This record gives sequence, structure tokens and C-alpha cells, in this order.
Amino acid sequence: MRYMPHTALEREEMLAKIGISSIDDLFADIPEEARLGGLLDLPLHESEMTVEKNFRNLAAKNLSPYMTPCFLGAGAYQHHVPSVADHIIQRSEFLTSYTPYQPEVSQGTLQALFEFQTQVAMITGMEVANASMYDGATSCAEAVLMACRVTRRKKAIVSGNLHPHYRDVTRTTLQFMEFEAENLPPVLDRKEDFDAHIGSDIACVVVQNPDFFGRIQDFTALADKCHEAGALLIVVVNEVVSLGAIMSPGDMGADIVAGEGQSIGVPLSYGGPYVGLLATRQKFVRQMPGRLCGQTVDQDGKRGFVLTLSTREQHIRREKATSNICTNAGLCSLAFTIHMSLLGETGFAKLARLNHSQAVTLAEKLEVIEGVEMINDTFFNEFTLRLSADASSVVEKLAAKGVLGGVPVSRLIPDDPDMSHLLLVAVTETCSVSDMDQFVTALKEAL
Amino acid sequence: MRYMPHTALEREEMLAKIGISSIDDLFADIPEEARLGGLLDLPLHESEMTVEKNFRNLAAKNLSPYMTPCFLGAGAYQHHVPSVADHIIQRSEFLTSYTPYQPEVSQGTLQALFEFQTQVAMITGMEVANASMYDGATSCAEAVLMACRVTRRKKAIVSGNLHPHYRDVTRTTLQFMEFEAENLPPVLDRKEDFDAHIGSDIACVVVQNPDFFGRIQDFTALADKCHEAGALLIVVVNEVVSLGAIMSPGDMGADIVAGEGQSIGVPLSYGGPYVGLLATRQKFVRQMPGRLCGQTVDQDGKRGFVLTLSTREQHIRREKATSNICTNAGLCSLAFTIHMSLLGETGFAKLARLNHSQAVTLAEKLEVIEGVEMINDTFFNEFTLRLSADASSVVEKLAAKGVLGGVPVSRLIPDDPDMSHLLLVAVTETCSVSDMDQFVTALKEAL
Amino acid sequence: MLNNKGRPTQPVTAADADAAMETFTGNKGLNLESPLIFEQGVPGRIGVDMAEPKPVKSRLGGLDRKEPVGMPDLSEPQVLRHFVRLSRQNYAIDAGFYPLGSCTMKHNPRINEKVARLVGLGDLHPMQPTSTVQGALEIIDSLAHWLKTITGMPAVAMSPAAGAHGELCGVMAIRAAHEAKGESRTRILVPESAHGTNPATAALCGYKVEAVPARQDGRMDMDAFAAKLGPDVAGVMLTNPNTCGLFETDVKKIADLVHETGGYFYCDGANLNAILGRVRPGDLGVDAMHINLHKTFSTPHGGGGPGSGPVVLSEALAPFAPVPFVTHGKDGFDMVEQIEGPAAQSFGRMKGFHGQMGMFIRALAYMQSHGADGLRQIAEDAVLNANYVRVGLQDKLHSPFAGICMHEALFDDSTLKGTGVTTLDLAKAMIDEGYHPMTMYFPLVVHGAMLIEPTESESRQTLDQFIGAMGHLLDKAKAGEVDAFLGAPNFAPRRRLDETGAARNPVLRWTVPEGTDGGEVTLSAAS
Amino acid sequence: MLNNKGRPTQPVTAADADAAMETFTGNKGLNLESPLIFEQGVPGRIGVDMAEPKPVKSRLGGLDRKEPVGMPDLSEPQVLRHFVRLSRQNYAIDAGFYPLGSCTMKHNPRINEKVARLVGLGDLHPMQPTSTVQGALEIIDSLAHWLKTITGMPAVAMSPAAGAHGELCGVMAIRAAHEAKGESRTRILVPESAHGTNPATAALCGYKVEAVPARQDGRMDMDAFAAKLGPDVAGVMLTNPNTCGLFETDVKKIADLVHETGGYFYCDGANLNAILGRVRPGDLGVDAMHINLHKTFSTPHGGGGPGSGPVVLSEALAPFAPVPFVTHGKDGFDMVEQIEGPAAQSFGRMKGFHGQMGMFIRALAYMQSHGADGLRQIAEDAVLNANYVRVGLQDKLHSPFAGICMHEALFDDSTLKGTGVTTLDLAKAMIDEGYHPMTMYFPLVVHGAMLIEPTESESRQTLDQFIGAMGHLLDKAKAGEVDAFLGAPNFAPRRRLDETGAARNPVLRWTVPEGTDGGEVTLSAAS
Ligand SMILES: Cc1ncc(COP(=O)(O)O)c(C=O)c1O
Ligand SMILES: Cc1ncc(COP(=O)(O)O)c(C=O)c1O
Repeated sequence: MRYMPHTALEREEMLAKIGISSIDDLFADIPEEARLGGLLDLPLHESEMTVEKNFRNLAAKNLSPYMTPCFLGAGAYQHHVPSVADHIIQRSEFLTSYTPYQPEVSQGTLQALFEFQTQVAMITGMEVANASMYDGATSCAEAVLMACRVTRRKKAIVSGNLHPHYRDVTRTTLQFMEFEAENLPPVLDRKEDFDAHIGSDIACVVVQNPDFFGRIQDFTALADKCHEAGALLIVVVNEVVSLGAIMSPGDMGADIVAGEGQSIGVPLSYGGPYVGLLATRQKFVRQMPGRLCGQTVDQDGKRGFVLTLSTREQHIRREKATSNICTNAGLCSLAFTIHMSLLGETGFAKLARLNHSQAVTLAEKLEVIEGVEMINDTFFNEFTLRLSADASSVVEKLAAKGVLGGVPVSRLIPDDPDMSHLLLVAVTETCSVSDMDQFVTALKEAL
Repeated sequence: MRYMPHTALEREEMLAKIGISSIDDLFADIPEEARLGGLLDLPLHESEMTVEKNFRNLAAKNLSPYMTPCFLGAGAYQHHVPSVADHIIQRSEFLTSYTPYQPEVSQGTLQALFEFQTQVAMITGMEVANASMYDGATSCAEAVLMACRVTRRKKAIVSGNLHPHYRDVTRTTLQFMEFEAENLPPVLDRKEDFDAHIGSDIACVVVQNPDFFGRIQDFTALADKCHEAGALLIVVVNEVVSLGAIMSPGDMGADIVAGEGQSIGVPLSYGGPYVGLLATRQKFVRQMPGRLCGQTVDQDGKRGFVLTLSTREQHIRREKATSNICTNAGLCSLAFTIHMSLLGETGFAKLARLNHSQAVTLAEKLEVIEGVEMINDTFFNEFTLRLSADASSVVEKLAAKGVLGGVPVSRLIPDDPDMSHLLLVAVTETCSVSDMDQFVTALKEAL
Repeated sequence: MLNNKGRPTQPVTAADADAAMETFTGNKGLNLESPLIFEQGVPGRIGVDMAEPKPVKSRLGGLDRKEPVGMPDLSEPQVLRHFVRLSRQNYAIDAGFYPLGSCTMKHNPRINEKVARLVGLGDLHPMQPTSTVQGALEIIDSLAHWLKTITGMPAVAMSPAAGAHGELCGVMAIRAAHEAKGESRTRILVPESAHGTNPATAALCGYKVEAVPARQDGRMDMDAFAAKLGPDVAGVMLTNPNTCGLFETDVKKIADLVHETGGYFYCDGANLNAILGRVRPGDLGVDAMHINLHKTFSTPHGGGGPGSGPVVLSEALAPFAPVPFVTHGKDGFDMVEQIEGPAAQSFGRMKGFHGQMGMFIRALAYMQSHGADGLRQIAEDAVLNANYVRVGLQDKLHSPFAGICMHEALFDDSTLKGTGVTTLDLAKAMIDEGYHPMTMYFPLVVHGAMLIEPTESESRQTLDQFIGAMGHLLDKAKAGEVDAFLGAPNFAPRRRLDETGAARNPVLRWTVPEGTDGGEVTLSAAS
Repeated sequence: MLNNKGRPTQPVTAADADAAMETFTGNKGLNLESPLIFEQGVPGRIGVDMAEPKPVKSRLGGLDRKEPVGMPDLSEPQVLRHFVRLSRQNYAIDAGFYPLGSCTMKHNPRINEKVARLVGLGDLHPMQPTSTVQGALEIIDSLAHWLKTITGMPAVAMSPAAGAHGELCGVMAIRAAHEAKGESRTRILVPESAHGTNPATAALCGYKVEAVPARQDGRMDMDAFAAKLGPDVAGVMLTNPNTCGLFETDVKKIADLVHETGGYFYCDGANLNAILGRVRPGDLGVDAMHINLHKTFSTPHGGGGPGSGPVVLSEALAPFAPVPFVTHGKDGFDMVEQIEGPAAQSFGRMKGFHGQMGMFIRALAYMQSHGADGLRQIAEDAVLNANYVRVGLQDKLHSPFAGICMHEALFDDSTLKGTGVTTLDLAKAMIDEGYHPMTMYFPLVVHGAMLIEPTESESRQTLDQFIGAMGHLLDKAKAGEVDAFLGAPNFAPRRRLDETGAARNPVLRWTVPEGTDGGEVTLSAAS
């Protein structure tokens, strides 16, 4: 078997050196009645050639968004990832290293993490960021826990316009703790009003910008309100490209930003792995979950980087840790850092402008169609349409025509008649004019 | 533009430092009347995203042998290249380095070349090999020139059953020198007879094994005959996998082996780049063309490797060099070395056995078809069929059915009525039983 | 760092340079330095070309970004070179032996990387209609089948993103099961030797963690365990093989005892590698166990992640599994995404979308490559290698627990006592020898622990050389050559780093250096 | 190397190791050694799984291989690690500044690697029916269009595999053209400064090579040139910009003169990078010119190849172009593969199949990425960078030829005279500073030549640091610190290698070490 170097002879010689006569002796501690005699009921090993064919066959059973006009968003966005990013993350030294516990031979990973933390802090307008969480949804839940620790309060108010998965994950995470998340209902027709909910027992308010339906808001006043009440404002961002064009959460006075970094550097990959962003103020740093990389010097006085403040973490603090997270989204954060470095100030802003201009272009084509109503007053690269027909059946019809024409809101917010005709449409730099035209034609036919 | 770091401001500052005021001043040496004013009549620069799309569109216009039952050979063979090989050759340090002229910081390339030379010598049964030529055909031509230098004779006898491209390249290469290649006609119905041609003016005889039609021969007697006459025997191998199963040229007494290494590690890539192999006896080494890597020690006595015997080469000897070759097939030879290292003794032999067994399996299915006649008495993984119809039109019909069903001999040996019904069929480890069955069915229909 | 004249800002005199064998650039041959990306920017460059945005009427509602972000502008070759240089400062499995105990640093096959990137897999959107992703759902379903078969468990929750996340999933299922029965239990028992994520997870589920001590032989103390059990105990979290590299011989008894008191048995499956195909956790009474696909099934560690931690569940816990999950519908595969119908009892959702698909693909490719025969061979070779190292070093290092180990060999630092060399010093000296150190000071139950996990990927020749090198270092330590250790590493890109200073005064991000124009990126140089 | 006990075969004593800061393993931190692959084998391993061959009746005619080949058996992870370790011993553009004159070591974009590997491109067989490869033929045709447009030439032969091969193609076309006219000319004029491939090529075409000296200003001596011209001169091979990095100001006169005597003008296009979009060789009277796609158009050098050397041809030479070439047929693209019809006058065939398709794809992707605007920018920035280095070093190094240079800056070693430091020593000291040395001792017309080609890929910051480092080294040399140079490189994977010894007693392959069993692979260790 190609991955294992021992020959039969070597195995025998090694057993002899260990002083036992059979491999079975190594497994003598296993209760006899539980030991497996034969092989598991699974196929035998296959060649690389066959494995590759297997997966090509599986891939052929899917409709590739890369090869299809694709307008799907709802928290995951199709962007062009520069080939350099994917090349670098496949370098052995990044791909096959562990968490940088030995900093002297992990400066590559560590310096990149320091750069990642800096970029995340910069784009969110915050002071510090950690070295990543699993994804945006878990980052949101961790942000709420963190807010509870910081404020020593137990209740979170969660916007009804937060991505439903983020709401669910937050609720799930808090359910067995002494904390509580109050999930407000989605609001379509007006600005969501938090005032009535904010009181002195509230740890935080969680909002999303642009929200789940794509609308952009200025949360400065809400931040003030929170701060007056001694609560924190958590802003969730699940399309980070928007930060190149719109006011940052930091500018609005957010205390914690929880984000999904997938749009920068990370392929869609059917939903994971992605990269959770978590940024906050310097003063809250000791309540942050997750790894932090810090700058220091070595014995010769040379600048270097280490994992730091690990007294927050499970491997030191165990049950008192700020989180149980260990493995995070390392390689995805590296991809993020590379893509963001390629974009730079100029490219990040331009990418955002391009996404917005693409979205406006498509919106202008769609909102004039009979049976289509735009519900957004504002948007970045995603908006919500109210269709004259049930959105999920329209989407199925579009798929049959080879167009991935948006996400029906009902897939995420089911059993709500208000939502059944709503369609989320995202458009990024990857859409061509002809993609848009195909969509328009197909949608007209489907309605 | 993403590949160029200078900003407009920097360019200006740099010009100032140089002491000139405009970029045009740098090009003042160009005759004024020839200077281009505007841009070339070509499209403007495109994003990476667009370039990728362009090539995906181009790829979609081709019938991929990977996705199609493919039985093409004739000097280029579809084999499974392990992913490790392609991964390693994309490592920056191998991909983006130059010829290892600075051995202290090129030991990676050099040690790999030393391993390549050793592998090539081993599989061909020769004493030494060089660090690669462009491809098998040019290697063949260079082998003939080398034989002329070694023997100080001027005439080469070239087998009629040598791959026509090799014959053409050899003739082309020799045509303006004082050397001459006598190309014998192809022989289908009997063993080719060289005796009449070998004399004291003959520098070498060039044969191929397996030959262009796929037949395997023992050239030991021919080698003796050559040696008696003071000539060298050059054996060409264009399916190196065969060497895992059949007697090596060295065992037959060959003096020079010229080979095409593509089968090991190198993708088909529509015909290039490939990797020319050239192996010979130690005593002829100073007449070899191309680079050679040799073992030595450094100042501290550590083993290391350098390019050596460069007094044979153009950069030292100029018009007296053994060849004009400079850039060779470096990265392809690395891919060869990696693939061969993965195969090892055991895998190389097994791969050869597997290819042969696949070929026999297919042959047994094909030769019983009405209108199909096997012309080979022996073969390794490729054989020639005589069809009841014109082979090139059969091949077109097969292609229309999605089967790449062999190479019509007439594409390489045109204008010869004996050849028009001949079809070269190759089969390797990549063919599945269902591929073979599709071929059989399609061929029956096409005949 | 250089100023814009190309001179070092802290000048190196020729004398200095020679004295310390320092160079002008700070590079040393192929050991190449790269300043922070923020120190390399010049405004106006671009590293990604894109179309000019069409002018449109903005719909941002006037909420435009006002200030620049502050990021540097670089070209593509600069970014590429920067990260290539950084990468060269890392150790990696591909480059050498990485015997980090509890981490299963095995070979990461490249074919897995390749198939994960296929068009039609790597580019799938999580919200495509399920009719357009039947191949993807088939992958999830197949992987689930392999995992269930390997562990002998009836169900698996696929979405957890890592081991710790899997623990959370498993313990939440336990809590949900108790609550469904109307029980509110408060304690979870966790052996002292457990990984930190175990107590941290239990706490996240609102449980009080109670530590169970280890026996002389490195297994959980059964008497202490039995004594702590009770009707308020929700369950036990046991790692098996445990973090001392030992199989918990009383595992079935543990299961029985916890079940008798109405609790559940959570098994930390981080060490599953050792027992693949030799025993199925389902046959040992396990109720929930996470599987680190990034350990046992070789999805690359990637410098810290991403991972994937599916959790196999017993019949008792299966109804509480989180959404989403794949089902076999009438038109092919389907997915349950909401807490309703078959998921009515689900405790909730663990993460956005459907799990770590990229890891699923790699893990399934890895399993197919091994097959039933190869999986068993993995366990055998992994355990063989660990024991070979254990025996190879037994004259030089002391094993706190006698006898056969599983996939990792545990030593303590008693041999170093009095030498002035610590476990840490030894580790740093190993770096100079070209090894990644073993896991140190874990598990906590052993003083100065050294936990060596070679995995099945390593050849006997590698182990022989490692044993030789370790012996050499230990002989040196015992011979009193302390200085060689205290100064180590000497040959790594950095010497020992000041971790205390880093924590005392945390610098967690780059900021514009004082004295420079805040709005402009500094002009410093990298090559 | 280790014996099978894991001990070094040449034992390192602890004292030795400390003295020389040597390690037991020979590794030094991340500088990891790997024995030859042949020294790591153990019979019976497999690195590639494959189906068991079905038993069949052999058709090998009894000519089975009798003896083992003698290769080692390794597993996949071992092979991967071996080559990863080797790679880390290489310098590369991706890792740092590589100003090798005459080599155009520019950025190699990764997108080009990606598209060359697409299914439907990388896997095409050269003998597929042309109806099934229309996309491939379109690529060849498009690339030909770009090359012709860039050079202002009417035709291009695509098949040559490298620059030297292109030279052979061009000079053969020249010879074929003369022969077609019934002329048999015998001499080719080549400037002294020419690359070695020029005279070597002319010789391969049966021509006598005559060297033309250079003028004081580094250009070809026109008087000497005119004097050597005559009816027996087949042509001139001129590099332009020339190997001194200078534009041949008299190029049109040269063309006119050679044409007047009935000869042809072969231009070595290795330095095309400098003039892209600024001048078209076709407007200078060139008859044939090869283009190194692996220089100007960035297909990776790959440690020495593969390359691709298409040759643009004038009307006069076009009919003699080698086969194959792509034509526009009625059903799309077609290919002429035989010497007949439109190729009736072709001088023959240069290589198997149709040329270096893998390089064509990369080069075309590169051109599309740059466009007409980017191509011109390439030339401008490349020339700007070279002049920036020239001026930056002018106080420290002597330029043999005054004034503006093109894409590379040439210096001689006069500044080093009397210091005891040679060009070679300086180069080795540059390695310690993290640079790949420039081209040395070429062109031959300049004493101790140093030819520095930065290319357009390098930032000003890189150039500043380089200029600073070179200045530092030169100051050191002039200050008499000779030892620092003679010992260099100190930090590379190897110190200076014994090249004389290597040539005197050539060891060109591994052989079974004496005293071991010839039939068995030695059991030595790598990690
Ligand atoms: C025993 C044990 N349990 C749990 C974990 C946590 O797994 P993860 O890092 O995937 O969250 C680890 C990881 O090192 C471990 O070793
Ligand atoms: C001026 C010049 N001509 C010709 C060549 C030969 O090109 P190739 O190496 O592609 O054969 C070179 C390569 O270095 C060169 O610099």
C-alpha cells in the first residue's frame, strides 16, 4: 500500500526488537470479545488512479457553479480566488504543519497569522482580531459568549435579520449555559427596532450588516444605545468584500465583529471549510476565544512571533477557558491573508466597487421584470426579490435551465408565508453580462 | 497590472535617479524610424479570471483523452502520473530555478539530476546517461551525431521501423553536415535485414524496440554485427515502460540508447514538452551531447553535485561543442525521476506487466473481429492492426462515437498504399474494461 | 529592514557582520527573511487585475466607507515571494519527522488535495438546490457509511468542524438526551489525563467537571471513578486509547458502570488511529465519539486547521443529532436542514451550512485509498512504530507506564533530573537535529512528559535515525554538556523567543510606526 | 548516512559535533539532508498502487527482462519527503532576486501552470484526429498571431524546443533558402560577444563560424563586419539587444549590408524582453529570430528546461519552415505534418509531434494577461530596472561600456583588481546575502564580466536592497577582507564544490557501493 513504508520483513524484525512475536500482541489490551478478527465490511484499497476517477464521477453528478451562471449567496459567495493563493496554501510547509507550538520552526505560519490578525482588524475597523474561528456562525456564537463574559450579563438580543444559521448556532451554543439569546423575528418592511429590548440586563445586541436580506444600515445610534445600557454591540459581517465599500463596524462603534471570511481566498466547497473572523477592542482581549499570535523577539533580539495569551485557552485553563476551540481555520486564514495581500488597499476597494456595480446592473435588469419586486432600499452585492410565484419552485425551474438563480429565503426561514416568495440574489465579479442575461431570460420564463 | 510592481511615481523617481526625464530616453538607441509609437495591434491586458475562462473555453473545444476511451500511442502514451510528481514539480524551488550553474544553492536540482541519470542508465542497461534532451526524436538525432563523432565515420543506417518523426528529425539534423542518414523502408512482413548495409564506413545502425509497429526484437546479433564492423548500435525506445518487462538495450549490446521518457511522469500535453533520454557507455562520455551532473565534495568534504564535463558544451566549446543544446527538459526529467522513484523496482516491473496484460486482453478482443487482422507476432502495449477499411476514416468514425481508437499509420507514413489500412493501437493501465468494450463495439460498427 | 535608500535602518557594520557571521540583508543563504506585508507596500500597485466597475447609481444608501483601510499595495510576484519565504521558515511533515503526540502527524496524500479541487466539487455552493448536488450528498453519505462501519455505530453527525466541536456536539447530545428524559444531571467525569478540550467542552454545556485520577498503570482509576459516579453524573468523557498512549483496559466496565447509573459514555476519538480495524468503539459501549478527520483520516493540519470532527452516536443519542443531515429521498439524496420531521428532537445546529465538505472529500479519498485492509494496516503500523520507538529509547529515557503502548510512546523527564536540561531544552535541541519536537508537558499526569507519536507513515529507517539522534542528545545531556541545550535551537530561523514578554505586553497586530505618516504605508524593503 | 542500526557510518563524536557545530543527523534545523534515493530503498515497498495484472498469455516473444533493474523501493511519503527536502536546497525566483543576465528570470505566474493542466489541454494526445483538438490548434494559431504581431514578421515556426533549437531552425532555413537558389555559401558571421549556442548552431548547419569583434562601445565593429562580408557569407547571427545589454545601433545597416551580399540576418531573440512593444524586429530587417518563450514569455525555467523557441521568419525564409504547422482549413484548423503541399519546400522536421504545447499555453496566458499595454510596460520596466541598478552601482563597479543599457547592466571586474577577490568570490558572497549571483564571465568580451538582469518583475525596494548589499560587499572587498569572500558561501546547503575533481574523475551515476551485495539495495537511512 503506497502510503505505508514497512515491508513484511521489516515488520517482523521490528516485532522481534520489541520482543513480541505477533502484531496481535500489540493489541492485547483490547477486551478479547471486542477484538475484530477479519476485515471491516468495506471495500479493499484502491489505486490513486481509481480514486481520482471515483471523484471525477462524483463531481460529474453536480452542477458546477463555476460552469453555470450562479447568483447564490446567503452567506457564501462566489469570488475569483487568485491562483497564487491556492498555490501557496498547497506548499508543504503550510499545508502539512501543525499549530505553531514550536515558534522557532513555525515563523512562517506565525508571521502569516500576525498579518491575518492585522488585516481583519483593519477591515473591520477594530483594534485586534484573533487567529480565526471555524466559521462566521460559530464566531457569532463565540462573540455572544464573550460579550456575556465581558459584561457579566446573561442575555443577548439577536436581530431577526441575522443569517438564520448564525441565529441557530448561537441559540444552540447558549442553550445549556446560564446565558440566553432572544431571537427577534425577521423584519422586512421597516427598520428593526431594538430600543424596547435593551436594558441593564442585556449583554449585547447582535446585528448583521449588510443584513441577511442584503440591506445596509448605519448602526452608530444602536451602538450608542448599547453602550449607554452597558451592553456591547456585536456586528456580524458575512460578506467581507462589502467592507471595501461600506463603513466598517468599527466606525459605527461596534465592540465585537464576528465575520465569515470565505469571500476572500476560500473556495465555496459546498459550505466548508470557511474561516470565522473575530475582532474586538484591545481592552477585551483577555476575554477573546481562540488563538492569538503576538510579536516578540528571540534571544538574538530578532523580531519573531509566538502564540500568546494562551492562559485564555483550553489547553491551559481547561474548564475555565474562554472557549473549547483548539483546531481552528488555519489554512483558510492563510488563504485569506494571501488573497487580501494581493488585493491590497487599492484592490480591496476596487473589488467592492465592482461587486456593487455588478449588483446594481443586475438589479436594474431584474426589478423591471413583471412579477418581480425589489424589497431592498439599499444593498451591496446581494438583494432580495419578492416574486409572483413560490421562490423555491422558481429556483428549481431555473436550475433545470442551467441557472443557479438565487436562494429561496424559505430554505432558511421555512414555514413563514411572508417568506415563501422571497428570493435572495447575489452577484459578484465572477458574473458576466451574458450570465446576467441568461438569468433574466430564464427568470422571465420561470415566472 | 498585477505582475509589475512599479507605480507611476516610482517610475518617475527612478528615471530621475538615472538622470533622464522620460522612459523614451531609455530607448533612444533604437533607430528612430523603427520605434513604435502606439501600442501593438493586440488586445489589452486581461484579469486572471478572464484568462482562466478563456482557456477553459478552449479546453472545452477539445475531446479530452482523460474523459474518453483512449487507445492512442505512436510515441506518446497515456499513463497515470501520481499526484505527488505534479505537486513536487510545481514547488517554487524546482519550478522557478534556472539551470544549476551555482551548485551551492542548486543541490536540489543537481541531486535529482544525478538520480535521473542513474535511473535512465539502470533501465536502459547502460553505464551512463545525460541530464536529458528535448525529446526522443532529437535525442535520436543527437545519438547519431555522437556515433559519427565516436567512430569518425559519416554514415548512419536508419531502420525503416523507426518512428517516422525520429527518422525525419534525424535526416533533418544531419542534412547540412558532412553526415548522412540512410533511411531504410518500413518492413512489415519479415525481420528487417541490416547485413547488406553494414560496412566499414558505417557509423551506426539505428533501430527501435519495440518498433514503430509495436514489435519486440532481440538485437543482440545486430549489435555483434555492428561491433564487428566498428559501428555502434543505437537503440531507440519510445515507450520506456516496456523496459520494465523486456530485455534492456544494454543487455542486447547497444552502444547508445535514445529514448522518449514521456511515459514516466510527463503528461501528454498534445505532444510536448517531453523528455529525451540519452544513455551510453562510460567510455563515450566525452562525446555525449547535453548536460551531465557529477558527484563531488564541497570544501567541508560533504558530498555534493555539480554540472560537469562542460568542456563538451556550447558555452565553453562554442562551435566545437558536441551539440548546441542549452535549455533541456529539466522539469520533465524531474517528473520522470519522481514517478520512477515512486514506482521503484517493484512498481516499474508491475506497471510493465500490467500494460502488457491490458494490451493482450484488448488484442484478444480485437483480433477476432471480422475485418481486423493483427500484424504483430510480438508486442508490449501497442500493436498494429490491418483493417478492412481505410484506417483514418475508421478513426474519424470512432472519434465521432467518443472513442480515440488508435493512430492511423498513414498519418505518419503517408502516400504508401501498404499503410493505409494499418491502425496502431496502444493500451495502458489507464484503460478500463468498459473502455475496451466501448472500443470493440465502436470498431465493429465502424468497419 | 531598510529605509528607502536601501540601507538598513539599524546599520550593520562590517565588523559586526563578520563577528556574528551576520549579513547585510539579514538573509543567510537560503534562509530568507521577509518583513511584514505591511512594511512592503507602496500605494498604487495592484496584485489582482479586474474589470473597471461600470459606473452605476449607488445603492449603498450613502454608507460608503470614508477612510482607507490602511492596507499595503503589492504586486503579485511580491506577494508570492513573501509567502514562499515565510513558508520556508516552517517545519512540516513533508519535510521531516513530526512525532507530535496526540496529533497524528501522518502523510497527507496529494491526490486528496487534487480531488477536493475538482470543478464540480470545490466550487459547489452550499445553497444549490439539492437536485444539483447529488454527487456532493453522495460523498457525505458514503463518508458517513465508512465512519459508521469503522466505529460500529449506528449514526453520525457530520457537521462539527473539529475535534473540540465534535465534543461539544456529543456532550450536547448527551445533555439533550437527559433533558428529553426530564433529567437534569450536573456533573461530567473526566480523567486527569484528558485533553484540555474535554473539560472546556463540558463547561460549555453547563456541566461541572470532575477529574478522575489515573492509576499506576496510566489507566483511569476505577475505584475513584466508581466512587464519583452517581445519578447526577451525565456521563464520562474518556479518551481511548488515552493520552498516555494506552488502551483503557477497563473500557467495557467503564461503559457498563456509567450506563448503570443512567449516564452516557463520551469517547474522545482523537486517538482512533491506533485501533482502526482492530476494534470498533461501538463494541465497547461508546455513546458518542468524535473523529478528527484531520488526524486519523489525514486531512492536512494546515498550520492549525481547518479540521473536521464528525461524531458517531449510539441509538440512544442519535435522535438528538444536530442538523443538517443527509437522507435517502425518493429522488435521490436529500438533506434535513430544519429542526422538524426526522430532526424534531435535534438539539440544534453547530455551524453554518453542512459541515467541512473539503475535509469530507479528502477523508473519503483517503479511506478509499486504504480500504478495509489498509485501515487495519494503519493501526498495526502506527502501534508497531510507537512500540519500536519505546523500546529503542528505553535505555535512555524512562517510561512512566510499563508495557506495550498503543500509537504513541510516553516518557517522563526523570532521566534528565539533575542534568540542568529540561524537556523543553531537549525539544529545542531536536530542532537543530532536523526534527519537530514531540508533544511536551502533556498529558499533565506525567512530569515533564514527552509524548512521541510516529504514525504509520514513518519508515523504520527514520525511526532508527531518530532513536540514534535522541540517544546522542541524551548522552550529551547526561555528560553535562548543558550549554549546547540551553542555547538551542542554533540553526532554526529564530532562536528561542521571548514568550513571557509577548504575553506581558501583547502586540497582536501591526500598526503604523510612530513618527511616520499615519495615512501612508512605510517605505521599507524586502527583496 | 546511517547503517541499519541508525548510527552514522562515519561516526560523529560529541566533541566533533560541538566543535564544528555539526549535528548527529547532518541536518541543521530546517536545512535537511536527504541521501540519494538509491540509498533509501528496501525491497518490497510500493509507492504506486495499481491493479494486479490479469494473467495472460505473454506476447513478449520470450524477450522478457532477465535481471532486476536495480532501483530502490520506497513508499509515497518517503519519495515526497525526499524531493521536498531536495527542493529546499534550491534557490528560486519565487524565493528571491535572481538577476542572472541573459536568462530573464522573471515572475512565473501560477495561473499559467493552472491552465496548462486543465482537462482537455494537459491530457491531449498529439495524434488525436485534428477534429478533436480544435481548441489546441486555436491556441497554437493564436500564439503564432501574437508572436508575429509582436515581432512584425509574417511567419513563425512553432516547433523548436528551446532557443538553441530555434537557432538551428533559423539557420537551417537560411541554408535551405540558399540551396534553393543553388548557392552554397560557407561562412556565418557571429560577433565575439555571442552566446555559445550561436557558433555551435552554425557549426551544426555545416557553416564555418567567423567571429566579428566588438567596438569600444560594445556594439559589433561595423568595419570588421563589412570586411568579412562576401558572397560566401550565408548570413550573420546577431543578438539584439546584444549580450552586453546594449541595443545594436547599427542594426539596420547590418541588415542592409548582409542583404546586399545576398545573406540573411539571423537575430538571436533571447533578449526580446527589452524591446517588446517598442520596436519590432521585422522593422529592423531581420530574417529569422527565435523567441525563448521560457524567457520573454515567462514559461518557468524548471531548473534547466523545458523551454520553447518559436522562430519568426521573413517572407524570404518562410517557405522553408519546418513541419508541422497549423493552417486554417475549411472545417476549422488543420495541420500540415508532411513535407508536401504548402510545405513542399520545408527543410524538414525539428522534433517529434507539434512543439512544446505546454509552453504555448503558458505563454499565451501570459500574453493575454499583459495585453498590448502590458507587453510594452514589460520592456519599459525591465530597461528601467537595469539602468537603475547600473546607476546605483556605478560608484562601486565599473561599466565597460558607457551610457544607457537595455534590460541588463554589465560590469567588469576592474574594481576588484588587486583585492584578491574575483568575480566568482563576489558571487559566492552574494549567495550568503540571499541573492542568486548574476551571470559571470559572460559575455566573453569583457574581463570578469558581471551581467545583471533584474527584469520588470522586481520592485524598486528589492533593487535598493540589492544595491545596498552589493555596495557593502564591494566595500568589504576593497577594505581587504578577503577571507570573508574566499570562504563564501558559508550559509548555503553546501560550501564551494570541487568542480575540478568532478571533471577529472567523473562519477555520473550511483552504483552499488563496493563490498555490499550487488543484487540488494543498501539499507541506509533517511528521515
Ligand atoms: C486527545 C484530544 N482530544 C481533542 C482534541 C481536540 O481536537 P481539535 O483540535 O480537532 O479540536 C485533541 C487535539 O489535539 C486531542 O489531542
Ligand atoms: C543570448 C542567448 N542566446 C541563446 C540562448 C539559448 O537559449 P536556450 O537555452 O533556450 O536554448 C541563450 C540562453 O541562455 C542566450 O542567453
